Amino acid sequence: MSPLHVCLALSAALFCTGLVAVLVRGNAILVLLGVELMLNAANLNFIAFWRFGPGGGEVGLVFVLFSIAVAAAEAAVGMALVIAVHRHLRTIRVAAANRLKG
Amino acid sequence: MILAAAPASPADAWLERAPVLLRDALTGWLPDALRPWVAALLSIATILGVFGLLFAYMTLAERKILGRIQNRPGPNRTGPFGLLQPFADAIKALTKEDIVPRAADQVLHFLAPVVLVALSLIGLAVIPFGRNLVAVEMEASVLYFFAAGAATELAIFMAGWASRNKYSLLAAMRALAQLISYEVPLLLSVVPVIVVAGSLSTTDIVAAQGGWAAGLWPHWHALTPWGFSAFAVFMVAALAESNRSPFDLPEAESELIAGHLTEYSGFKYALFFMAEYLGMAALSAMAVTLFLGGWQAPLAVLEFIPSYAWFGVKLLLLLLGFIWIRATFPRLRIDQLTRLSWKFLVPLALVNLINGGVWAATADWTGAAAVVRWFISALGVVVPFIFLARSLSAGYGPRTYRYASP
Amino acid sequence: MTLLLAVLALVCLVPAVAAVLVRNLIHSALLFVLAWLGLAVFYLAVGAEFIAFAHALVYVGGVSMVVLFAVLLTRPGRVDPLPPPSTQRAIGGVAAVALVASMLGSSIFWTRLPSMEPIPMVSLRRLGELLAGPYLVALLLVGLILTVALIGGLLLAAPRRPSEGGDA
Amino acid sequence: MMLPDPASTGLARVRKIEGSALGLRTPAFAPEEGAGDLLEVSLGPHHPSTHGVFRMDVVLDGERIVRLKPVFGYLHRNHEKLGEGTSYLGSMPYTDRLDYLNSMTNNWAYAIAVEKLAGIAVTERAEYIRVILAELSRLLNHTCLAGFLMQDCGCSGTPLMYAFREREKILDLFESLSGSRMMCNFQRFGGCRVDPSAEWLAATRKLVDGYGAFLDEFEALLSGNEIVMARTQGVGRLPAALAVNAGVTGPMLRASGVGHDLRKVDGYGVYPRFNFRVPIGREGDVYDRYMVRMLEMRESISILDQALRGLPGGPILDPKSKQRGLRPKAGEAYGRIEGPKGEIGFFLVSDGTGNPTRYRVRAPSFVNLTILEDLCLGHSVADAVIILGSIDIVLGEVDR
Repeated sequence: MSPLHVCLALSAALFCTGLVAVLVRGNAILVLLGVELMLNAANLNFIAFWRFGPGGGEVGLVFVLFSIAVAAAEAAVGMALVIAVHRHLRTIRVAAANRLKG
Repeated sequence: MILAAAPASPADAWLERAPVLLRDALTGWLPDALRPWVAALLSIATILGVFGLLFAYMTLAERKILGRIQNRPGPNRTGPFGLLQPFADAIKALTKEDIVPRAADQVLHFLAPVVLVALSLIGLAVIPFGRNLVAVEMEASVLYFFAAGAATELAIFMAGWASRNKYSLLAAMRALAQLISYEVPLLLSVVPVIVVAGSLSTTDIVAAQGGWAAGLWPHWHALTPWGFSAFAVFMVAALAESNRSPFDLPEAESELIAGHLTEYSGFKYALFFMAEYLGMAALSAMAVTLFLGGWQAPLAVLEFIPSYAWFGVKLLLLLLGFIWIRATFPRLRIDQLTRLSWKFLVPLALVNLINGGVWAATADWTGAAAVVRWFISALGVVVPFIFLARSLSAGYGPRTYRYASP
Repeated sequence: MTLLLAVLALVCLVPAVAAVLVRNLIHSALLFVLAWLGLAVFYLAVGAEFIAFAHALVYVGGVSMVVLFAVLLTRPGRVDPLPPPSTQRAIGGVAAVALVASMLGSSIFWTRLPSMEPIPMVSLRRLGELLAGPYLVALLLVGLILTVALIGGLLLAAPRRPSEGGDA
Repeated sequence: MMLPDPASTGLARVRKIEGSALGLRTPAFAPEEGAGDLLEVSLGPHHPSTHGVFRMDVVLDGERIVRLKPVFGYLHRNHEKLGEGTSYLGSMPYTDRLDYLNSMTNNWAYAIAVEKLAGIAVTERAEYIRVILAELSRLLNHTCLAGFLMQDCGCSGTPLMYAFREREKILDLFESLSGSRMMCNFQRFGGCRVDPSAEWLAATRKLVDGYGAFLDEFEALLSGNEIVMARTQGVGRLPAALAVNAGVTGPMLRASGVGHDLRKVDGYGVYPRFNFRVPIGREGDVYDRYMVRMLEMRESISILDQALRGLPGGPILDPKSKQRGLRPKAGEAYGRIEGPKGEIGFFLVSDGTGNPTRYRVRAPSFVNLTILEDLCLGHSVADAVIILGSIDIVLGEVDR
């Protein structure tokens, strides 16, 4: 095993954990956190290949920066949505919010 | 001892190099492989010792100064002038019973004070306390500092939530709102410094503030218009970040008893106090580094005083300011607190960002142009300040009173 | 190096898995914070210093607060009142196992990439030049997205009564 | 989250607020159907800002108060029943314990009631001394209140300590005159107990002359302070109509713009001889209540100045008056004065025996406290604390 393999394995495991959170937990907040975790896994891959990969310059690094920024935006909007949905439907179960009209 | 001749450069003075010499003397006999590790341990021990003692005597100084301001003597019974009071307090805190509510979240209730102290401490690693006196040198040390400090209110939230006390829960909510609001201006106020100094490293930023204009006016950032504005925003946000009066809403003695501290006693309570003072000291040290020239002397003739002494003096002055403010101001309400941040500090810091950028872009202006540069920068501070302050205090003001007709 | 990274990977993975499994939402959110902190340390060990600090600042200082705020505002109770239906749980479990197996397998055993020497570190200055040079448009776009997201979040979460000052 | 399901605890009922007892509550603050979950907090009986053992059962939506129930009685001491079993003079020291900051004015109101009941005249010198002590008491009360209010606003002790420094001076005067700092037991039927010496009068003169400077300092530090104004202006508005209907008296009523002052209305004692004004507020908020008290202190200083200058000689007790074994003929009397907190009155019914058959106290703190919920609704916890502070209560008087 090389450092690259460790990174990739961790990334894969994190991605799966996130996916399980999204699929299994019906709670909107946990679903959002699962998505964040999947994004982190992707970031980790970028960094792994930047550092230990065949050498693609610094693009990976820059991409991760943008990814973090977008993830922050996603979290802010997502949580605002959760609060809005909760105020409207009195629940944060994802399955309950399946109508376009409240 | 009389020195035969003044050293060529202040950096070579014996006192200046004393800490480094001492470290070398202590580690010199060790094998090469061990030396950096022992040196690192030594610097950690020094920081812990110095700031631990600073914490102890800050509590005493705070009580003494508050006492003086309020026409009373303050603690004066333990030791001469009450100088042993901090140790008496420590013994008392250590021997007190540690009470944990049965309904509390046991793990989080225990972890909160520990996490808080740890987070308040690790930021100190990147502060240059003097010439060549920085524990960890890294490229992005300013970023590291704020990343380390970002989670302190998280620990306060943990304490408040884990206590399962309604006052504590309200405190936890307030702590979160306060953090979300004040992290932004705190970071924004630092950005122009980074732009002007062109570096994220604390050592470089201090070095950029060296020297004097006309031999008298230090090149400290706080002594430029944009820098002063950033310094003010930073200090206000730092007050809020360290939960000090007038922003001590999570604690709010007159409203929430002690907020997140309500269910803490004994040593854990002391840890919270320690974290508060350490956090205050860390943020003040950062302010000194970013705005007040770090360890630089204010005048060239005063350079014979070692750099770490200058750093200490500046740090103590800022801490004194914290105490003075606490003795003077009433507390804000939570909506006023968030409004102050979003409607005043954040816009001010954003405008200041441009101001700092212009300053950096005009770095080569000299002579009369330098005066123009100063004037532009000052305008960029005063005009937004007036507009924002007017909108902030709209609706409030002194009133005139009538008298009932007989 | 590999050993260190493996240990750090565990430090980061264990809280993440625990976070998905525990029922207490606040614990879950705090465990996520721990996982993010672990990831930041992992980045640091890999050599991406700037990314590590930015990650810690954004996730531990920003996202975690928003999440905790959402948890408190929606007051779901001490324990998640929404246990997933058993069928969903079973499907999720099977999917998880399958995914873990396939992804771990593919990443570790079939990675044919040559394991090279780590490339030299990128200096912060170089990163800054990249951001201000070739990626300037992207940087500005990200700034725009963040601003729009912030305003959108405020509008979404703001109470419909316009009288109360925003406190979130 | 801290709350069990609202429906199971009966808190669900809270969402629909019934009209207040006075029927004047504005419905604007009734929470909308299905607003956020509510949190019930019991502020007190041991809380730093309840000014004694007093409890507010508060229901919060976030930090907004949607319901508030004042709960008192923790300090109930059977005061009125005791008064019915005690001789007329025997009740005098008990009145000290009502509003324990202002025993002088409590004594005076009680003395007036008994004097009316038994038809006792008061000597002129005693009337002047009573005015002097009542106005000193007003200074003491308002100074303390300003200090406490600032403490409730979150000052860490400094204004309170400044206020207490001045309070000590007045208490020292009381002590050297009556022998006790707070429980003075000073007034007697037809006059007062001790004749103030020339030294005492000189000391009082000195205090009165220096008090304006203290007020200037205090006001310079606080009245124009940005945070103080932001915290207190517009908070806890009391409309004049509600104030009048609820029977609110004293500085609270005047802050709402009603110029009702018993010193002018009744003109009891020798007050008509003095020249003073009655400051009134416009908004009726916490800031107005604070400022009206500050302005009242200036008027008190002016009254004190006039009274000290015009103090006549003569006896301090009517020689025909009787203290012990007083048996007024059957009848009833109500004596009231403008106490520092509002109208303090004593209602006495005599059946010709040595004790009153009915002894009733009209305590300003108690009456003023009844509108607490109306003032607090829609404000935050932090506001409730300073609204309570601005009402100026003393639990000894509320609970009796």
